[in-house]
Amino acid sequence: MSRISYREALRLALRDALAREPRAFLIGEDVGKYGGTYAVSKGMLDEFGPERVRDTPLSELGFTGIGIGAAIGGMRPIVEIMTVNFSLLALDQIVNTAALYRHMSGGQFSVPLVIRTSSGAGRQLAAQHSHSFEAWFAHVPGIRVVAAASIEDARGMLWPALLDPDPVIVFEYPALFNMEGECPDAVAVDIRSAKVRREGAQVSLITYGASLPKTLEAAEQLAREGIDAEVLDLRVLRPLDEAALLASVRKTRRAVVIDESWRSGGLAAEVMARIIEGAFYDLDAPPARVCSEEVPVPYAKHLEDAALPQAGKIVAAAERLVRGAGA
Amino acid sequence: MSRISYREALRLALRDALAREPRAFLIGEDVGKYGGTYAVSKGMLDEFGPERVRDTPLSELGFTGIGIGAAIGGMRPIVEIMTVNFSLLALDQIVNTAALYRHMSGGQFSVPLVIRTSSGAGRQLAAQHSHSFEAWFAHVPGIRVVAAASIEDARGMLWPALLDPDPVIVFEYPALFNMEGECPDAVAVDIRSAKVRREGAQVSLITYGASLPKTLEAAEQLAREGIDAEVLDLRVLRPLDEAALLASVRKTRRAVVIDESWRSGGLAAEVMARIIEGAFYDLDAPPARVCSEEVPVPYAKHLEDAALPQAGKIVAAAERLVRGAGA
Amino acid sequence: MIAPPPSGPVPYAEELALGLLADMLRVRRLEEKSAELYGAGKIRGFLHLYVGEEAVAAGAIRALEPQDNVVATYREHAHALLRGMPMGAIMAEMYGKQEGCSRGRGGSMHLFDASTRLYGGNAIVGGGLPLAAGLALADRLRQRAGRVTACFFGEGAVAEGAFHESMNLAALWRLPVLFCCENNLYAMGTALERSESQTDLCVKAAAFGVHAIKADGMDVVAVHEAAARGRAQVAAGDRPCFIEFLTYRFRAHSMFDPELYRDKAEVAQWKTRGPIHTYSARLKAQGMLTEERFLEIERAAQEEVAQAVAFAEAGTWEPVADLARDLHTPEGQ
Amino acid sequence: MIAPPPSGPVPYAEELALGLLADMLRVRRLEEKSAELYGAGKIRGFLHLYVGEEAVAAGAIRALEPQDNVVATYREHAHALLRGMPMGAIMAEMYGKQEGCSRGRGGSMHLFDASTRLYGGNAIVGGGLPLAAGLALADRLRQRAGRVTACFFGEGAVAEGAFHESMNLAALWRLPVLFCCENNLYAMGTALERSESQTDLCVKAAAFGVHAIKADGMDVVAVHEAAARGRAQVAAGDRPCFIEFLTYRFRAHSMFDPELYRDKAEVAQWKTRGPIHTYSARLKAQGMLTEERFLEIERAAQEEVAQAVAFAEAGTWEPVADLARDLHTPEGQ
Ligand SMILES: Cc1ncc(C[n+]2csc(CCOP(=O)(O)OP(=O)(O)O)c2C)c(N)n1
Ligand SMILES: Cc1ncc(C[n+]2csc(CCOP(=O)(O)OP(=O)(O)O)c2C)c(N)n1
Ligand SMILES: [Mg+2]
Ligand SMILES: [Mg+2]
Repeated sequence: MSRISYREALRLALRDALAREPRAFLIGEDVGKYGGTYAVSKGMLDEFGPERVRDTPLSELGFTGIGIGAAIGGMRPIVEIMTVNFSLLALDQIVNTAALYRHMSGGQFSVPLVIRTSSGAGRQLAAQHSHSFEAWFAHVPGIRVVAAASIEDARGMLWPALLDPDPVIVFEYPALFNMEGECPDAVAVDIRSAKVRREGAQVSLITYGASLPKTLEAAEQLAREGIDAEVLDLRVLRPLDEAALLASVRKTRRAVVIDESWRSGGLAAEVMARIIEGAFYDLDAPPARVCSEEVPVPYAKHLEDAALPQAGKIVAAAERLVRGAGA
Repeated sequence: MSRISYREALRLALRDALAREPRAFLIGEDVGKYGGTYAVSKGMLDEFGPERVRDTPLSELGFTGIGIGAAIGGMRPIVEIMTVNFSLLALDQIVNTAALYRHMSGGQFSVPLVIRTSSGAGRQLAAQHSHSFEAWFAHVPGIRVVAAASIEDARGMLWPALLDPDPVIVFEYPALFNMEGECPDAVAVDIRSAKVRREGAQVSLITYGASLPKTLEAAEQLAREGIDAEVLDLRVLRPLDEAALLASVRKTRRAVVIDESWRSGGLAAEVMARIIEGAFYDLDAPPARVCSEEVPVPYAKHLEDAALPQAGKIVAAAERLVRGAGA
Repeated sequence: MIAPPPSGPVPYAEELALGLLADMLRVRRLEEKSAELYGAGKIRGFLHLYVGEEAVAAGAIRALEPQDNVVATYREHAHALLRGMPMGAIMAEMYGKQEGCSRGRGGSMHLFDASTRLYGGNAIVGGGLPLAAGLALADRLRQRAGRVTACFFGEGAVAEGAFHESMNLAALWRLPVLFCCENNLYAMGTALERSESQTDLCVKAAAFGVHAIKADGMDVVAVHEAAARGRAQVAAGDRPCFIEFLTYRFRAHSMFDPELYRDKAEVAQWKTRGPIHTYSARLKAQGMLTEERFLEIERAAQEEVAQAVAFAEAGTWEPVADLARDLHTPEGQ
Repeated sequence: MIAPPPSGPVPYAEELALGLLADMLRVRRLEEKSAELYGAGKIRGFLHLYVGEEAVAAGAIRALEPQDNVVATYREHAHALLRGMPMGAIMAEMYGKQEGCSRGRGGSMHLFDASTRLYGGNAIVGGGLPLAAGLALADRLRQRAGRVTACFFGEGAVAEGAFHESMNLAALWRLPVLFCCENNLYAMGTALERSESQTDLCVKAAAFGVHAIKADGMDVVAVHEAAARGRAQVAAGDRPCFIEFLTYRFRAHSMFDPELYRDKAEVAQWKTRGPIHTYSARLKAQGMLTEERFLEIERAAQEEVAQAVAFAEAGTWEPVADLARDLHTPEGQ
């Protein structure tokens, strides 16, 4: 157990992966000489050399496709798409090649690919650099999607992702990079299940990614008001850990889903649907969503804050559910 | 009133648009000399000339971006992305330029762009050519998304889309191209609202696009079994016509959402969430989804049929809700 | 103005010389039968035939080694067949039977075969280009010297960003990719000069610092020579190579194409350069082929097609219960 | 081995000659102040400075006409300012105030100005290229002869598919686009030779059949001459033109960049070619500039910056209630 930052946890995970798996290599923009956009891969070019820490030109479609091809060819590539904003340029390769390849070939080829990308807003980077597209990836059969919302997950998700014989997309959150906390020394994260981050009895606050700290903060606040909230970190966005989701909701009989993506069609919608399909008769009130406002994320701080989920909004939504303003 | 095919309706709409609006032009792959992949623009190159019916090279990102630029520059481009499968290559321009431009520039520029694209499976085109990504587009603020599920809409949606000062994406459905029916002569389709395609009292069948005929067929079948189903065609996928949606569900107290996209994170999830948020206490049973199976769409007919929503599955879901197998 | 038909003696020993002819004939007969079966409703979906372009796959694939990788497009029956996939597996795939190479999930556009290192069949134009570069990168990293990845694509793909990015990355990293551009002058209905500001595709390729070769794609000898040269260069480990095969498709783009964009006369003129009849005429002229031998090869091809159809007909449907099979790799595989 | 500093007499009359100097100084002072304000937390998000590259925007934008369109990147303060946007509107935008050009929604990377035809500020590398071609297409279709769209982008963007598609389409359709590549040798930490198999970008551009010009981007005279020539060619209606401006950024890529990828010595060497001091030395040598006059220009720039900061400080916050304003165009607009 040691105290490290989320960034450091990502770094350790990456170093570990490259050290343990000789077929693994890191490929992406500025992962090498620059030291990684967020300094996650700093020093690794020197340690592992340019074949295993491969800087690429600005060619998201191309180098992601190359990662896919290399995976099919027997390597274990870790493709870093600098931010999810740029992943749109690579989406065709991810969907039409990586995700479909095994099924469409009748099971002849697997694609043991890991894509790491960073997601979310909150740093005043404005509309084009503040996207959250987790839900889009989580829509596609054939890939696994995980989101690291904790230091433990930042440290422990990459290795099992690398062991997965099929494509895994790992979401990382710059908004959390400087967060510090205890990290167990031997981390074996189960990338198949959600995790209860706080036990509670009256309402389930269900979230993932950068909204987790805000949600935990909201839970604290609620506790002070005498409302006992459970916090569930989804962690696996595809396939959703429906059992954990339903277990929590069946227990608390109320749910607020917190999601930094835009409300309409964000991941929260799917969570709502699962709750309704699986626990309708267990509910005391309709589940609610706290999502981003449906606007491009603005640069100005006060506007950005207003556009994103915040602890205050989560608290208010939970209060409404528990105290019951009716429908 | 005359009897025409869905394809002919699209053709008439396009011809009309080009004839009435001098700033309109059609741009896309094989819209001209080839006559349009689905013969929708057949003859228009001769009629309007190569400047207004502009064939492009295979460059989805490029020509979509050019359409966006031309819209900002004062034209009224109609960009045809041959099928939604290829739209992934253009998604960056659609999201990061078209959708964000006006808001991010503080309202200085509008993007009066129409994108037409065709979507859906059912013709044994296999995994890469059978996608339904309506939900992805419907997730993005700043654009309007409509889906033409009827001959009337195929005929009447393009003109109001062209009049819209902001980007509109029009989904068309090859599975419906040969469908024939009556088409009113003067069509002014309201691209702001959903439409009840069949009135009913016991269950709302909510759908859009190529699933509409199947849903109507299911409603017929249900009628024969004594179940009175209402069929709601969403038509506008963003922004959803929530009022119409809730009105129908409040009346019937039961809903089945039919959506050809993959279940997790498809448009149906958002519809479920809206129902729950807006009509929870009006429901007699949890709403249900009939979506595509979560696999790449296979080529073989029997497997493709099994992967997609079909009237039989819709009927079964509705029966369960109405006859009540409980939760 | 098209070039005169390929002519002159074929510089090969009989086995190769007649092998190339047999290859082209096998493809032609397969394609013709496929068209017929499409008409009969046995084959569905999209079907893109290679009739007229046989010399390209025949000449190029014979220049590859067994350890090489092949990446192709949706117009890939020829590549699959000549790479060694049994015709029955192709036909069964087009029937949608589970005896098909991809268990009937892919159909005509998605032929895959691990055993002959055929990495598909891709229905996204340009989609195979980064994949090919990635396979080559894996070979480089795993130090599999002497393996080349041949990537076939149409000239239409050259306009896609994927082409640009893949060429640059392959050249920059000196990956062993043999880029085989099948320039049949049309991308659906779009003629090359309406899709490229620079219609000499070798000039485009050369701008990446890649060696670029132009070859007459209607002449199986020219194709084979160019491909052998290109492959040797790539295998020598230096950098990728680009070959433009100038060819022509005699039939429509797909079964839905009304062919409004080109004259019948143009097609007729190109048919005078047809790869099979010009080649067999050359072989006959130099005394390497008798009419009898030709008919023998022809009959063998027809026999193979008949057996492939019988195999497909006898095939079975994958159970619906297996729909989600192969979505993920089973544990321990 | 970098070239010697630009030298020789400046071939312009005083107004233009000193105007170019003033332009570069205004940009330099704006950038330095921005850096300072970033440190003070007044400006947030990403901030990319143009220090070292001033000659490019200064020389090129003076070659444009008022009716021309400008498309730029996230490193676009200079382009906005020199195109005529008030410095206060830029500064207020970076403060996030509603008096900013984009109401504070865009910040440093998204400066827009309809009145000077500045179409952004784009934070997606390569994202502006198709947009520029589209604006040019609109001009062509609306028969606005004599309007050119100048599109600025870094050399890093050249590797993107968007570059390839946009160049081809613009060349194929002969659109009036002036492609202005700001080759500062690095894309974040990636040096040109590690991103392009062909490092002579003019060779790449020429392969599209586009006229390509190479200019010393540290020499405002060379830039202005090349841009004027390029613009004239484009305006003549024939086809797009590509100019590669060889330049260098003296500061980090953004405020987060530790600059591990290049030597201090390299930066120092390039600073000997600094566009402002070399240019003022030339003006002084030919007697067109006195130290007094220089200080006057300098003071004016500083005054302008001070006023811009005051304007930004005095600015107001857009009400949160307006968050969704401008998501759609109001009826009747
Ligand atoms: C990305 C993408 N855009 C469009 C299409 C539709 N399409 C299929 S084949 C084709 C033409 C391709 O031409 P070319 O690359 O020259 O190959 P050819 O068919 O001539 O062999 C088009 C436009 C597609 N499959 N993929
Ligand atoms: C599509 C995309 N990929 C990656 C990035 C991250 N990024 C921002 S600037 C930059 C370098 C761009 O270099 P260049 O085009 O040379 O412009 P310069 O910054 O040197 O002016 C990168 C990689 C981005 N903004 N967009
Ligand atoms: Mg072609
Ligand atoms: Mg640069």
